[in-house]
Formats: sequence, structure tokens, C-alpha cells
Amino acid sequence: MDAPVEMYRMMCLIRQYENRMAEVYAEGKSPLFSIAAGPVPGEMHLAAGQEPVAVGVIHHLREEDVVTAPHRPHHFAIAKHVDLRRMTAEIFGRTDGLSHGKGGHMHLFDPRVHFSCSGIVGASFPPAVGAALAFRHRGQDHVAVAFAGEGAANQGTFHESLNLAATWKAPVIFVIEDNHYAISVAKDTSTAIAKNSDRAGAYGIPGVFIRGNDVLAISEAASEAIARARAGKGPSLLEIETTRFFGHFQGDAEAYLHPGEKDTWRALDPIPRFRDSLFAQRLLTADQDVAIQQEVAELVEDAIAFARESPEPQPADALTDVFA
Amino acid sequence: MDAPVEMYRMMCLIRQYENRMAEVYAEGKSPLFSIAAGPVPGEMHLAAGQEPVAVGVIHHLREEDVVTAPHRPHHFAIAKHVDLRRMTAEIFGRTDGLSHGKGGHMHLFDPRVHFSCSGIVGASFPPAVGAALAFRHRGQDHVAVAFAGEGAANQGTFHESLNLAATWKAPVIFVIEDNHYAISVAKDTSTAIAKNSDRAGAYGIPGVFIRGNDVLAISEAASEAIARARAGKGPSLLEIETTRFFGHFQGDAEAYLHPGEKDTWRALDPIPRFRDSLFAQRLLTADQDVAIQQEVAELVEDAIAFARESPEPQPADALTDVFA
Amino acid sequence: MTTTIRKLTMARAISEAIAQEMARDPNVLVWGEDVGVYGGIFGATQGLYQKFGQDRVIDTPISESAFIGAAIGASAEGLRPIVELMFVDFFGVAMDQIYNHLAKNHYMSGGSVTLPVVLMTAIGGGYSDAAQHSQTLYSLFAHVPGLKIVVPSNAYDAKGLMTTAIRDNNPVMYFFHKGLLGLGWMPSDDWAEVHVPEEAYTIPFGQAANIGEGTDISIITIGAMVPKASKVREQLRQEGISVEVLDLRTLVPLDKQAIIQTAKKTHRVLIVDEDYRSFGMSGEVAAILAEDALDYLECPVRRLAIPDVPIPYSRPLEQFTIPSTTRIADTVRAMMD
Amino acid sequence: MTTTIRKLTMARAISEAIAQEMARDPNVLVWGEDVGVYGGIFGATQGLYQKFGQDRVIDTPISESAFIGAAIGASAEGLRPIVELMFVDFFGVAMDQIYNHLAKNHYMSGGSVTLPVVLMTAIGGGYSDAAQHSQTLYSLFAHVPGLKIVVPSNAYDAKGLMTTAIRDNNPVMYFFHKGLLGLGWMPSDDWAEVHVPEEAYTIPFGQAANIGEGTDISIITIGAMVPKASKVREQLRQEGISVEVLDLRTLVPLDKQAIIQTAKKTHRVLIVDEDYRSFGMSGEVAAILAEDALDYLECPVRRLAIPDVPIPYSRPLEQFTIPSTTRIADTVRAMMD
Ligand SMILES: Cc1ncc(C[n+]2csc(CCOP(=O)(O)OP(=O)(O)O)c2C)c(N)n1
Ligand SMILES: Cc1ncc(C[n+]2csc(CCOP(=O)(O)OP(=O)(O)O)c2C)c(N)n1
Ligand SMILES: [Mg+2]
Ligand SMILES: [Mg+2]
Repeated sequence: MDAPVEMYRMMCLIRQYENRMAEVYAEGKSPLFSIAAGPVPGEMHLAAGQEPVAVGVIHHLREEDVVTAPHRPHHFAIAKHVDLRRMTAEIFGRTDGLSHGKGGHMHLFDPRVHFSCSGIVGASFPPAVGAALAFRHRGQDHVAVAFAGEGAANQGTFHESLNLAATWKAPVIFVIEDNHYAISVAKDTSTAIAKNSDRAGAYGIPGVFIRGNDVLAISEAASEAIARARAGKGPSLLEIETTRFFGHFQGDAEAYLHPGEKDTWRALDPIPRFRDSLFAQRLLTADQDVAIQQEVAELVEDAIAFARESPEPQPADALTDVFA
Repeated sequence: MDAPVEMYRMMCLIRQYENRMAEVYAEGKSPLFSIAAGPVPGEMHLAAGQEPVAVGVIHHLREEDVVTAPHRPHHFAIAKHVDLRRMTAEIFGRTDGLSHGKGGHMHLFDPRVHFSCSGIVGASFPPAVGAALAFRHRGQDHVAVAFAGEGAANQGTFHESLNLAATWKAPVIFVIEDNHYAISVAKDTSTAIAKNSDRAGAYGIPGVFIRGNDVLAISEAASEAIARARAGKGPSLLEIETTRFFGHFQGDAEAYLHPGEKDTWRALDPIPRFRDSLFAQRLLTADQDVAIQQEVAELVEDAIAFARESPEPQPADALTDVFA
Repeated sequence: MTTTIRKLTMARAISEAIAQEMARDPNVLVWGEDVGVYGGIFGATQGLYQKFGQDRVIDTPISESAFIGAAIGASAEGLRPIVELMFVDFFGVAMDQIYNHLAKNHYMSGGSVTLPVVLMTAIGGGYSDAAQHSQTLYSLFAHVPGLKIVVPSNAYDAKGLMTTAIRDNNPVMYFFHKGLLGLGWMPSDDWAEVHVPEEAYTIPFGQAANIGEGTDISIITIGAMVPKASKVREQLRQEGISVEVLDLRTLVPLDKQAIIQTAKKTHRVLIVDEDYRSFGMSGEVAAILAEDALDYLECPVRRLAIPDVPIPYSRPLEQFTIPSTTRIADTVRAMMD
Repeated sequence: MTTTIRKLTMARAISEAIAQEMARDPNVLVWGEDVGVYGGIFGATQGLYQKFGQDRVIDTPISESAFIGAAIGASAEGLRPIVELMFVDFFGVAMDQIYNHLAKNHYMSGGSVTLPVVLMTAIGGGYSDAAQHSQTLYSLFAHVPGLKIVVPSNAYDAKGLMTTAIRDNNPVMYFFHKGLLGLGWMPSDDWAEVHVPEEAYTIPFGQAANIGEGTDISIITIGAMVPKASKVREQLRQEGISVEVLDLRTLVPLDKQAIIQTAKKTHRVLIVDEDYRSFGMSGEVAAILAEDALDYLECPVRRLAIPDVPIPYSRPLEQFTIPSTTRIADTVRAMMD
């Protein structure tokens, strides 16, 4: 498959996953929404609309490259080829989950593909610097990519980690996905400047802002930053404008949005836009698209079915895995 | 007294204080240096050489303006008119100390002149933002000034506080004193860029670097930043190049310095340089200088005598003041 | 005289207390993440933004060190900030400002600086929010001197303790349990939704509440374990076991006398806690008994708490770690044998 | 066979253990503030920079969250970092990385991620460094699951426990007490400077050391209080009181059996600790006794610890807060009455 089509397919897979996860999460939660009910309890932060960020960047990564992700992790995990079945089983809290049910949606770990995430805002930055140090120490040209929301760019760890990576010339790419909001707080009421990428200047590293939620533009900027890191030239900072199609978490009434704000975002859905451009460039046919939609739907249903069939863990298993 | 002469006098007072404190601290600590021995135990971070930073900035402040200072606090405290006797008694750990001996050298609190400090690197930033918020809330045009070393500019609190102050347009001036080292670690091995003032760009606020440890240049830049803050135009960041005449703390062998490095600094002592320029401009006569030296020496001796005469606290007083 | 019952959820009781104190004192401000239009993720600040405006109810960036530290400088200059740390689990990004400064400045200043700050935060699990969003952790803050520690178990106490907290001249950490708030979208214990008078009132710190007298055994507990213990008490009454339930309400100050007295009365003590078992609240209470009520104990002290594992995500795993009414009842029965 | 005594200070014992493990395993790296040319403010990394160079012994910026968090990513990718937090008192700027990630990732990953990290840090007071530089605080870290907690009392243990820590596949927090290091410029207890074999050796975690047998009363303690308890033991022997001293050595894992056994043997227990008294180590040990040795106790358990105040600066104030040999001895005598 051509690279653009491969990226398109991955975006479709993520979208399908998030849409289905929204449905699965809703099971057992009506008529009254209850966070603790249904087959998938707990918080659920979905990334539909934000696919280009994950796909545009991670497309350039190897299995050995590290990705650290935030509380909204599915798109990053899927793009990094985290085992979809085991990831889904984890979100269902089942024994075949990546962590046998101990982690859940915000705590997906797949060391096989060097993926991890965290529920703490800003926590994805420091470990990426450390992984990069390990690569450099061994003379490997792997890189680490830390993803976080625009809200996370106001955390102390952002500053400390960028400075540390820049000082150490560590092969890290810091990627901020700007979906305009941190829960209910708009970027312009929490961030003193318009573009976090301008903060790169505080560390003497390149900073690029990518508008338009456009996977090819993202891919281009990411490719450059990753090549730079692999070549030993140190870290970069990217900020990528994107849009959040669901609420902050499922169940969010989004009363803080301006009227019509969501519609504007949905109208700019990156997936149909990308598909149309692939059609126009004759990189994709309608038949191929149908095949892709079918394939990703099957993958997602397979993963969900796998998760549903996986047994619940035994209660006393809670006591294991505190120490290695 | 003219403003420059007043500044000169204040620098001399600080220098005299720090030089005498070095001697007092050494009492009981020879032949073998022991941090716990003598009338003044514990750590001792002296600021001789760094007088221009404190004096150039604080000269423009009112009693109601807030100063938050770091672990190396004497020059800031003296410039802010903290009660010299009670401050000294505190450093001696005596009952007449500002905190009756509970705080010590790194924990000087004088609410009368709105001065405080902390032994934790980077901790001076957040409280200054809060004080500024209180002023703004009451419609007062007071300001808060947070001082810290160049090492502190790599702490998360630096970033968070500058962003918060800029977002809130709070009347805060952040002042970094760059004495080239954080204990043994040189600025260029810990900080990704040469001038922390360039980090102002990350918050959309003015950033000024002031070279040469020159009190008048500092005063000018500070005056502008403070006026800006009083006028409701928000925070500024200053970085001031300066030099540390003593070790990081007393007892520091300074093995990490390059040969001759200290001599270069001492040769650029800001006090004789400033005195000579005052002489040249006929703002100060040799007689006046003698009088100033005598006056500040008396003030310092008076404070030290006061401290020595003040009684030790009663051991069980340790149990009071946990709660108001 | 007519007595009307005015049942309020704990979330409403908290926001009502804050609103009344804000109306009373213009120096009371609220800030934190999503405390404005959103009304606080757990509703503790609902309606305040609409009533008092954005100058007094302020949404902050995700910068806990800066905005909690700001409360130090603001309170030293005369404000009385109420700051929300969204989940207690996030304390680690701001702990230095909390315990090295907010908690210690009064002492380090020899009493000359006072910092009237309420730091309120959500605690507790039970809804599969996993290891970074389900803890209670109050023992950590009770361990370091300088912070008052408040953990209400019901709406009445929540309002009175919040009012006391706001009027207190010390830093107070106020922990509300998500499973008591009455949020609708979160399982909540009905027991916590009780009559709450409209007018402002205070409840003194350091006074445990005797939730139900008993003669055979005492359960000493706090927060969300109080309703559970009370239910066990009802249940065991039918089995002929008379259980006394003590709600500590505040950990600092701690009502040592009440702990000792209940032990002297019933001679058997079970401590129930939703914090980690070791080096925490349950240990401290047991230690007080070993020091001051040893000769009155007829059987070993027992503790039920989170068994020193991070809180797991999966429902059966999580439920296993949190003391349940079944396990509490079984433990009481075993202790009566 | 000749036995030569090779006395080493604790600082040298620690740096020797690190050097030996660095020589053994190229994945062992050291980083932190002033660990390079300076050799660590307390000498724990002395000589390492000269021996292993700046690629393996790395001075960091003052960015504890970033460089402690970096150990998480680095260890997940195969390094075995030893990271120094200069004073434990600074933990609050980096606690989220320590306890929400370093401590929990193994559990949250269902065991698939291992993080072999040693986080070493200086503890303790006694030299007027005041409230932000004199604490021990190990109880906080023992309270949250996922961290092994090591507190050596002498140079021999310090080396063996450090070697074990480096070879352990879990995050280990290693607390060295400034007053045991033998630094010259800092008052140090001679007791800690003992024979240390040159070759590498390990000491298992979770095994308390019986420092001196006794029959009348047990002192259970750790760290810098061990030498003090030992001196009291010698002193009281002359008064006819036979004191047993138990050095816990690690708090996680905790040698519960040793605690219970000594109580069963002597029937009297005094716990001595340099951490804050409430909600900490002394409470946990007392709780274990109340649970598992109640019937063997002939008198109430007693605790000596920092009396829940921040550590004051002034010498007489500070000395009042730290358990002294005099106060330990007096308490033992009172317990024997
Ligand atoms: C340290 C910390 N503070 C607060 C939170 C609560 N929280 C979870 S997600 C979130 C908003 C994050 O916004 P952003 O970084 O923009 O990511 P987005 O949700 O928009 O993807 C907040 C405040 C947290 N998890 N961790
Ligand atoms: C959070 C924290 N980390 C480390 C330290 C130890 N420490 C005290 S002063 C210092 C160096 C500070 O350097 P700088 O900010 O440049 O101030 P200077 O000492 O040069 O005045 C360090 C690392 C501390 N007190 N707090
Ligand atoms: Mg966002
Ligand atoms: Mg410096």
C-alpha cells in the first residue's frame, strides 16, 4: 500500500475503533448515565477527530522507537501497532488484556512495541527523555516521541523535559495536540501565547506549528523532526492543531462550548477530506475504500469480540504484580 | 541621599553583612570545618558580589510590595529593609529572631515588609503570582517580585508561574540572578539556551538580559518592568548577570571552578566600580564614602551584637506555632 | 415549630457552604481546574461562577504547583483562597508547595505568617478509575505537620466542616469522597444525603462523631467507610452483635480521646479505611490503642484497608481491594468469636 | 587465614558498591544534581565521574521531575539508573513521577514493564538545616505501594543493601542518613564506620538485623536511631536492664516476623524513629504489635519520634525534637518500672 493510503487506512481504523468504543462504553449506562456501569466502566477519553496527529507522526516510527502518550491514548496506541485485541481486552478489564485488567483505558502498556501512557497530565514527557538517553547510550538511532494535549504544555514537566532533552541533545520529539480545550478550559484562557511551538525557542530547538489537522502536513513536519533526532541533532517540538469530536470524556455535556463550535469541527472532519484528496489524486478508488472500511470494521469487531470473550480476572489477582 | 548613593550605601551594607557573616559563621568551625558547630550552624549561602541584583531591583519597591527570595536571601532581605537585628538573631537561632529561631538563614519571614524566602529551588515563583493576584483583586497597584538563581529557571515552577502570571496579567516581576553556577553545575551544562530572558517569549511577556553586574543598568530595566506591572500591563522577566564571591555555601571547596575563574569575578567587583563612577560623577566624596562604610559597619555590628545577646529559645518552644 | 427536612447531596452542601462564605467575606476566592463554568468536575463549585463571576471563581491552567503555590502568596496578603486539586491522586505534581511551604510557613515564620487556605480534593475509588484516579491518600498529608485534615462522611458534616475550614486561619485539606457526593453519574451512597440546614453553621475540628452506640465492638473509620460501617452495624444488630461506629471526621486534629474511650467501652476495635493499609491512618489508630488502651483490649486490633497494592482497574479486582460491607461484617463476626 | 579490618565510612561504602556494579554492568548509569565532578553533595558518588566519565555519571539541571521521570523511560528500555535526589525533603517537586509512575507502572502494566531504578536520597537532621532540609520521610514512600524502602544504619549494611538495590528489578528508594556518612564536615556517628569487605556482597531486603540480644525490652528502630539505641543498650546493661535492639533495615519489605518475635521475647517494645510521629513508621510497627502480639505485651507500646512539628532551625529547638540517647534511656527506664 502507498504511504498515504496506509495512513488513510490507519485513520479509518482509529475512527472505527473510537466510534465503536463510544457505543460499547454506552452499554449498560442508560437510561441514567453511570460511569461505573456496563462492560466498560471508568473514564473514557476518545480521540475521534484527532487521528491525523497520531498517524502523521507515528507513521515514521519503527517498532523499537518509543511512544509515550497521555490519558487520551487509543489513537496513538493503534498507530503504534499495539495489539488491538489485548488492548481492547484491557479496556474491558479482562485477563487477556495487556495488563490482565490492572491498567485499563488510561494505562495501556505494550513493551513489545515500546508503547506506554499515563492518566496524569504532563507525565508523558520525562520518560521519553529517559528512553532517548538509553538509545543514545547504546549508540542506537531510535527515537522517543512524547505526545500530550495543549493543556499539558502548561505543566512543569513540559518545561523541565524540553530543557533536559535539549541540554542532552536527546533524540526526542515532543508533540502537542492542540484540540483547543483542556476539559472545559479553552487554550486562550490557560496559555499565555497562541502557539506552544513558539516555546521551542526557550530551549533552542526547532518548533513547528501545523494547522488544519492535515495528516500529510503533519507527516512532513514529523519526518523532518524524526530524521533530525535520528541523526543526533537533538529534540524538536511540534504543535498540531486538531479537533475533538466527542466530549472530553464520554458523559461530558460540553456546556462550555460556544453554540455551533462542535459543528465547525465536525464539518472539517479530516478523514473524508483526506479520502477525497486521495480520490482526486487517484491514489484510492471507491472500491478500495469500501474494502478498507470493511477490513478495519472487521478488525475492530474481532478485537471487541475477543475482549468480550476473555474471562474476568480472579479477584485475588489484585494482589500480584506489585513487585517483579 | 541621591538615589545612586542610596543604592551604593545599600550595596555596602550588604557586602559588609556578608563579609562579617562569613567570619561569624566560621567561629567554632576550625580547625576542622563542621557545619553543625559554632554560634551559627547549618548551611550558609552568602551573596557577596550579587548586591547589584537585589539593590537595583528592590530600590524601586514600596514596603507593601512583595519580595519572594531563594535559599541565598540576605541581599534581598536587607535591600527590602527586613529588620536587620531580628534577621541576624534569626540566623543565630535566637528568641529575638524574626521566627524566634524556628526558621533560620534560609527561612526569613518579615511580613511587615512583605518579605519571605525558601530553601527549595524554584519555590519563590508561585507565591509571587498569588500575592500579585491579591493586589489586583483589591485594586491596589502593588507588585510582587520573585527572585531566583539561574539554576531555578529549569524548575517546573518557573514555567508554570510565568505562564500563570502572563495569563492572569498579574503584576509580577520575575528576576533571575545568573551567577553562572548552580552549586557545581555550570549554566551552559544545565540550560539549553544562553539567556533565560529569552524564555519570556514562551509567555508573551518582555524579557531583558542585563550584563555586567551593573546596578544602574539593573535599576533602569527593573524600573521599567515594575512600572509596567503597576500599570496593569502584566509580568516581565529579567535575567541579571552577576558573580558569586564566596562558594555555593560556606565550606564549598569550589573544585569545579576553572583555574583563575574566581579571580576574574573578583576583579570585576561591582562595589568599587560603582564607587569610582560615583566619585567621577562627583555624586560621592571620599569623606562621604568613609562615613558610609562606618555607618554600615556599625549597623552590622549592632545587629550581630543584638543577635549574640538574644537568649536561646527554650527547647519545648519547638512544639508551638504548628498551627495558628 | 415545624421541622422540615431539607435533604442535600454532599456536592450541594459543599458548594452551599462556599457560596455562603463568599457572600460573607469578599476575600474568599476559588480557583482550580474547571471550577468555573463547569462547576468543578465533581460539582463542588457548582453555581459559584454564575453567582460571583470570573474574578472570584477562576479557571486555572493545568499548573498545580503554580496555582496551589499562588494560594500561599495570596493568603499571606489577605485573601482566603479555596483551591481545588481535581483528584488527590495528582498531589505529586504540587507536593512541594503543599507540604514544604503551605504547611510549614507558619511554623518557619515563628507564627508571624498565617495562610488561611482550603485545599479541597476528590478521593476514592469504586468506579474503575484505576491506579492514578482512585486513591484516598489522606494519611500522607496527616503525616507531615502543618495541615489540618478533614474527611466528611455525609452532607451535614460536609457543609459544617467546610464552613469551619474556610474560617480557619490555617491551611486545611478537605477531602470529599466521590462516592458520597450524590452526583447522579457516579455511584453514591444514599446514606450521605441528609438534612442540611440552610443557614451557615460550623462543626469543630478534632471531634469524632459517634454514629451509633454499641457495646460489643467498635469500628473506627472515616469518610466513605462510615456509611458502610453503619450498614454493617444495622445488619449485625439483627444478629445480636452491638457495634459502635466512630467517624473520626478529621485526622488532624485527631480525636484521640474518642478512640480510647470507645475501646475502653467495647474492648474490641476494628479499624476500617480506604487508604493503603501500611504506614497510614489505620496504623496510627492501632498505635494509639497499643499505647493508651492496651489493657482494655480483649482481642487483637484488626485493620481493613486497601491491601498495599495500587488500585486496579478491572471491576472484580478493584472491588476486592476496597473494604466491603461483607468483609467488614465477616471481620466483626470473627472478632466476636 | 588473616582477617584485616577495613573500616569504611558509609559514604565510601555506598560509592564503592555503585562503582563495583557499574564495572559489572554497562547499563548502570548515575545521574542527579552535582553527582559528577563534585561527587555528590554527600559523597555518595565520589570518584565515579573520574572512573566512568561523563557519559555514565551525569550532572543534571535542577529539574527533579524530568530527571527522575527520565529514569522510568530509561529503565523500561534497559538501563539500570541510579538517580540521586539530593535531599529527601525535595521529593515534593517530583513526587508524581516517583509514586504515580515509577512505583505503579509495573503493576499497571500487569507485570510486563519492569523498572530497575535506585532512587537514593539524603535524610536526617541534627545540624540545624531546618524544616526543608532535615527530614527523614521514608514513611511516606513506604505508604504508597510499589517502592522498596531501604534505610541502612552502618557502612557494612550500606554497601550490601546498595548492591542488592542495584541488582533488584524493582524501583528501590535508598535513604542514607547524613549523620552516619562519616563526612568530616558533618557530625557523624562513629558507630556507622565499620569493617566493609572489598568484594561485592548483597544483603537481602526484608530481614531485620538483631543488633544486640536482650530479654527485658525491645527497641525497634531504623537508620540513625540504631546507633543511638545501641548506645542506650550498652548504658542500660550497666544498670541491669537487658535491651534488645532490632534494626529493621528495610521498611518495604518489612520483617514483620522479627517485630513479633522480639515482642514475644521481651514483652516490652519501644519504637524509636526520626520520622514524624503520627501516621508513619512508628505507628505501623505499633499496629503490627496490636494485631499480632497483643497478648505478649506486658506494658503499653511506646513511641519516640519527631513530635509532629516541622524541624526547627535553632540548635536547642532541633535537639528537642530528635530522639536523644537520654530520652531513649529515660523512656526505657520508665517502661521497666
Ligand atoms: C496533573 C493532572 N492534572 C489534572 C488532571 C485532570 N485532567 C485530565 S485530562 C485534563 C485535560 C487535559 O487537557 P489536554 O492536555 O489539552 O488534553 P485533551 O484532554 O484535550 O486531549 C485534565 C485537567 C490530570 N489528569 N493530571
Ligand atoms: C528543588 C530543589 N532541588 C535542589 C536543591 C539543592 N540546591 C540548593 S541551592 C542549589 C543550586 C541553586 O542554583 P541557582 O538557582 O543558580 O542559585 P545560586 O545558588 O547560584 O544562587 C541546589 C541544587 C534545592 N534546594 N531544591
Ligand atoms: Mg486539549
Ligand atoms: Mg546560580
